[in-house]
Amino acid sequence: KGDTVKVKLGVSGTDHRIWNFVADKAKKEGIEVEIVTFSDYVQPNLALAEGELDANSFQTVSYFNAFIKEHKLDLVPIATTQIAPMGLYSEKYKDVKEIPKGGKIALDNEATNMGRGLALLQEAGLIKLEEGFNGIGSLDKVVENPKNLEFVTMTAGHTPRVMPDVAASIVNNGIAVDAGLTPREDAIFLESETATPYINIIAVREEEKDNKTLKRLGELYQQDDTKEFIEKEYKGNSIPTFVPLSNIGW
Amino acid sequence: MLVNSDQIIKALVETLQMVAFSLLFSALIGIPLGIALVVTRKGHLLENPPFFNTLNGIINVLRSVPFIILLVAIIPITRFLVGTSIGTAAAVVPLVFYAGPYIARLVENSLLEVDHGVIEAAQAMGATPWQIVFRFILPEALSSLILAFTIATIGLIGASAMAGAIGGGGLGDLAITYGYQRFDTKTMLITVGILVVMVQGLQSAGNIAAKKIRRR
Amino acid sequence: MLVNSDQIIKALVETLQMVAFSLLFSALIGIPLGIALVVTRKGHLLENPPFFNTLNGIINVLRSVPFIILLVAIIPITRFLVGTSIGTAAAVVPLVFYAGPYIARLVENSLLEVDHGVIEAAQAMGATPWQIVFRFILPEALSSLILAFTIATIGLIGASAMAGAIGGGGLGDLAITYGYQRFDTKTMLITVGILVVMVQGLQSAGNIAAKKIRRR
Amino acid sequence: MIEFQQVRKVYGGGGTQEVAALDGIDLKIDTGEIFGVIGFSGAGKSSLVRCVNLLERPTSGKVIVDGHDLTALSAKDVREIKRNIGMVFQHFNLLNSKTVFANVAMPLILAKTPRDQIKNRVYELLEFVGLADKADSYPDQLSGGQKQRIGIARALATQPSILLCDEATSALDPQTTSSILQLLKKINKKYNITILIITHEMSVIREICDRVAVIEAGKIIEEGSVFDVFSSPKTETARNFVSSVMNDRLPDSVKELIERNDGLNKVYRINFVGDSAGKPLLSQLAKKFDLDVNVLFGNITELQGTPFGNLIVEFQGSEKEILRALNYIHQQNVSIKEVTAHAS
Amino acid sequence: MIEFQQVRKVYGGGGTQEVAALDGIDLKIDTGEIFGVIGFSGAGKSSLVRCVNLLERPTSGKVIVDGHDLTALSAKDVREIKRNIGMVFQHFNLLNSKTVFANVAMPLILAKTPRDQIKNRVYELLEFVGLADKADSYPDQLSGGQKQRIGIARALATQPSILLCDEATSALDPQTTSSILQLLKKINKKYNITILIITHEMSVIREICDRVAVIEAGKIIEEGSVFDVFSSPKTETARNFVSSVMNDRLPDSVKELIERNDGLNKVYRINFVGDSAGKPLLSQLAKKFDLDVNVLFGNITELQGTPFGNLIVEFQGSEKEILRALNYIHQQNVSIKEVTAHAS
Ligand SMILES: Nc1ncnc2c1ncn2[C@@H]1O[C@H](COP(=O)(O)OP(=O)(O)OP(=O)(O)O)[C@@H](O)[C@H]1O
Ligand SMILES: Nc1ncnc2c1ncn2[C@@H]1O[C@H](COP(=O)(O)OP(=O)(O)OP(=O)(O)O)[C@@H](O)[C@H]1O
Ligand SMILES: [Mg+2]
Ligand SMILES: [Mg+2]
Repeated sequence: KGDTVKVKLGVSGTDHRIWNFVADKAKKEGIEVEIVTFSDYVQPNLALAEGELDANSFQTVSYFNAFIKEHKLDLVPIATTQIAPMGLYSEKYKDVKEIPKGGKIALDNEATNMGRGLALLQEAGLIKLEEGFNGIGSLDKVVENPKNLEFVTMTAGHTPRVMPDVAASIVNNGIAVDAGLTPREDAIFLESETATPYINIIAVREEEKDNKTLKRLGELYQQDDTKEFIEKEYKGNSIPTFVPLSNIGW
Repeated sequence: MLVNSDQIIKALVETLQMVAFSLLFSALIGIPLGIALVVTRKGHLLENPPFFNTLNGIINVLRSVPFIILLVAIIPITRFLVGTSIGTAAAVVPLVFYAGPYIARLVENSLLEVDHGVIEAAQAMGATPWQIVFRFILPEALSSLILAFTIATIGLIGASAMAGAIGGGGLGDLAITYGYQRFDTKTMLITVGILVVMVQGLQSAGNIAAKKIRRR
Repeated sequence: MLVNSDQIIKALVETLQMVAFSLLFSALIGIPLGIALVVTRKGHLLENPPFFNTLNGIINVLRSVPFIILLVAIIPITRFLVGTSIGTAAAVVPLVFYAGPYIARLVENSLLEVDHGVIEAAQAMGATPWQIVFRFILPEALSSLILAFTIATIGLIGASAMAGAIGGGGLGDLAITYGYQRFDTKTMLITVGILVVMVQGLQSAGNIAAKKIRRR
Repeated sequence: MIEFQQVRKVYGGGGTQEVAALDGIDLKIDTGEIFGVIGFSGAGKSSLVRCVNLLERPTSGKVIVDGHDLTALSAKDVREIKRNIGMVFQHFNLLNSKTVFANVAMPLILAKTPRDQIKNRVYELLEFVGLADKADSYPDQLSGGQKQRIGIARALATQPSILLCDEATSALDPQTTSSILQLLKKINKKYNITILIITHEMSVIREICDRVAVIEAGKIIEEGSVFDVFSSPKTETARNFVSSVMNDRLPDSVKELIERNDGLNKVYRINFVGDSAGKPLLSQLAKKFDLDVNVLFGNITELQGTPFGNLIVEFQGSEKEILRALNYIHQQNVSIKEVTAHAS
Repeated sequence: MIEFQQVRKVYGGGGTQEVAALDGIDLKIDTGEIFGVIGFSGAGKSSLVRCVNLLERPTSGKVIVDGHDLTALSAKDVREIKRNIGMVFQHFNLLNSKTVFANVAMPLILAKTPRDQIKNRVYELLEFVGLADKADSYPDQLSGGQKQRIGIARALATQPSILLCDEATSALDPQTTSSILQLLKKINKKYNITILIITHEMSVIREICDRVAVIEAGKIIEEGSVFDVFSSPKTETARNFVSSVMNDRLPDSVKELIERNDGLNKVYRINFVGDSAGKPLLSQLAKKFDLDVNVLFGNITELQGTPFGNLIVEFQGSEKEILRALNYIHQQNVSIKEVTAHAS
């Protein structure tokens, strides 16, 4: 048996189920994965760029792209992981069309999630965004708002909690599941499964993109038993999405 | 810069509203609680250990809960009180739950420092506990109370940033969502700058008022 | 429940570490600053308006910045001091930046309440400013200081929950990430319960110590 | 009327040393009386007076004020009674945050007196204690004696029917003291208020008290009319206090004189009480007997309207003549006693 | 040596009313002297003494202590001088958070005295002020006079060469006062320390001071040896203070007597100073002249070793005889003055 290799992996939130599963597999191959939990979406990237992490796995490629461009970070994705479809939920209405004029829509205030939410609303036909929308959300990207909807932004965790106070909430997949919602059944509108910008990735520093250990970690994630694990654990609310990097523009 | 001056002004107004209203209500709650913490403790005016322990405990519980959890835990109350759990008005409720017990503790500490001789003079005059508190203890502690409220208000401004998390808006929220999450340094600097000016003004006013009143 | 007892114990230890270390360092910073705020103000021992105004201003700036922004703004300092910007140790730095100035204000308020006659007695004995502070002002304010530190420590426990944002861990973070973000009520209740017990113990200890020392 | 029945007050206990500040006090102070309490520092005087308005709750025993046993009354009733009791504190206990005016006005405000009446009354009181010009000052801008006078004005504000004075003039010069005592006497006469005066200054007792009690180590060791206690103190402590104002301790020069006694002169202490002071005793001695009378030292004063005093005199003459003279003096019902080197 | 040169101290200003508490004080207190300052409440006594250790910085003028102009010295040098000055505060200013022991030990701790020496010294001092049993008590467990005694013990702890006493015995009974004054006198003699005593009690001045100044409204209106000021006060204020201890104000009974003067008797005040008190004046009058001499009232005491006093006497006899007697008295160099109904 050779020496074990240590890998520091940053994740956000608390859901380590998949990574625990992967880490167990890795351990058998002499890779010890230390999972560092963050409760926000900024630090894991910065920490990775500074070399305090070896990899992170918490973000969509869209967020990733925007983030590294903004911060001029030399990070690259090495594997895709899954996609968690965002949905529009409502306690009051069964259909998007029922949302009344002037209704309030709760939105995650984080930039890419907001962009994703706005894109979802556009897809649902509620609003129209500016030409060439780059996925980075802010309210001035909305060019048409026929129902005169009012957007209320807040932290992601809050969006399901305020459903009694709004016409509809845009809720991240993970949060919706935790809040006891079943995206496939409860959402009045759900993101299409092929929303490539929202495929999640594992990211590493550019100079380590060929690191064998890290690559192996990606491979372990993309194995079939992981896929089965995800499908079983998440009952279809998180969809394993293992596609080549070129599919997501890398 | 991702925000325009209108947004900043709107945020400023929201912050002022949140802080003003939550300060008002938390003072209305915190001052009586602080007074109660003082006068019901052992050996004081209205000694009442069961009451003191209960109150002390409740305040401790409220002070233990992380703000964001408090915020969620009291959503039903917020909804009951303001009809909604989002927006600037709704943010006031958790802020009051946060600052009320906090102010109670600060008030308690200030009032405990009042010279016992003054309270004796009041008792000798046959003053009611009510009169002792309002005519003697509070005026004597006023200078310290003003500084305590300055501290509490600045704490509230900080907390109001977190209240932005539930759609309360405000400068702090602007600083976080734009400055922090979208790396819009300019917005962050401007908003934080405004906050600094507010805090500086507040603290100076507090210092001056306290100095004027402190007869030493 | 999404967490096991090991995680809770780990979080408890992290909270204790964060709070203990940040309390230690913020006291080390806050007490001298609080003393400086008192003795350099106009008409006091070492009157020095430029120094006072500068210090007052710096403290105001630190107190103005929302905690999450402070956390990011000082990352270079954190990295310089602890070698990393994430984890429990790293969380201590922003907590100190948060609590240090806060403690300075509380200390200031307590010290200002010390009877001027005692300071005169010290001056008449030819005590140095240093001796006046340590032999006279601090002992006389001790009871109030203890309550102030109780308030500050409980505030730190609250703030440590936010330190989860930089991977600091701790009970508050567990409560937020599981209880808040993952809707795991049981975990939330347990963690908050532990926090309540901690705060209750702390406050009682503070009350008892302050009462013992307060000679009234 | 104020009555103490077997009042004990014990401080401390529970870890700290127990101090019995009052140890079985029985005392009755009549309505309209000016009653003085003297005693050494730490004797229990303040503890005693503080029991009257329950600032200290007696450890055991009863304090009865105007027929009510205070310790048995409800808090509300006690307050009602306290409204009628003014108190001057040994340490003033003024509100530092309020002006002199507001301090004096406070009891009136508590009693819900109309605003304009308050103003008149406060200025009247300040005028009296000589501090009308300090109405807008704060206590920290006052001298010690000025603070004490504010305390006195405050205690008098509501015209209470009982006044408790704990060393109310200790920080005042003799003239101010005297004018304050005169005022107390006046209001005592006019409104028949009961005044309990704690003091260590016998001159205060002499000037206005009707009766006096001597307290020592928490016990009343002597009690009586001021005249009785001054003219014939029964305890050593009372004697000491009396001599502090009666100036009857022999000065060194007299002691020396006695010590180098050459047999030809003798020194006597003559006590005058009441009428006997009115008689030209000394000159008659000089006329009737062949001796010279020399007044060495002494004091004749007035106590409650009666002349009272003692003189240390030296008789110069033959032993026989002196004896005859002594005989004569005894017949006049005047008390005389030889002073020897070893007695004071 | 302490010297005041044209010292003015003005409080307030800038909005509030200005009060000139000291208004051009010139005063020189020699080394080893016990100097007393008396004056009415609010006269400026505390302000004066507080200038000596710069607790109040003079608005103008100089305070020179042991040759150093305090206002011109650096803070460090001032501290050095203060180490040599003990002060007893009018309001005690004890540390409430420290035991009696620690309060008294404080100046020694500041001076970095070795621990065992501190212990001995503190117990010695506590023993002296009679509070050794209270060493572990806290100030709030003490009576007023006990607090004051702790303040005195503290001031003496480091054996300072200058002692400032601001009403140091105002809360003490006469015996305790007297024993404290005796101690002060003793250490004054033994260590030649300079003592500045602020008081409103003339008995304190009489008992230990060498010289005395009378301050009124911020000005020194009279100054001199205690004997001079007592025997011939020049100002009305000094006279008032002196009479407070000399007991020379006429009581009502004597006033009445004078008022219903029937022409046959006249009332005189005779002042004895020094030797004249030693002569059997009264008995000689009685022998030599056909009149009766009745001592109505008065006081003979001793001031700095010299007998001193005054008597109010009534001469009963014919106008002629009285005139002759007066003549005789004048020849004896004794001052005598008729007392009329309108003079005191
Ligand atoms: N801090 C102050 N501000 C304003 N006026 C003051 C202040 N301190 C003292 N005074 C005034 O100065 C005058 C002299 O005060 P000082 O304390 O020297 O009097 P004192 O002679 O010591 O009187 P007492 O015998 O009553 O203690 C008083 O009229 C007093 O009101
Ligand atoms: N709170 C207390 N705790 C403990 N002992 C106390 C307390 N208050 C007073 N004593 C003690 O009780 C005794 C009587 O105190 P008190 O104050 O009645 O004396 P006093 O006669 O008023 O003396 P003074 O003339 O010095 O004011 C003293 O020995 C004092 O030390
Ligand atoms: Mg007393
Ligand atoms: Mg004074």
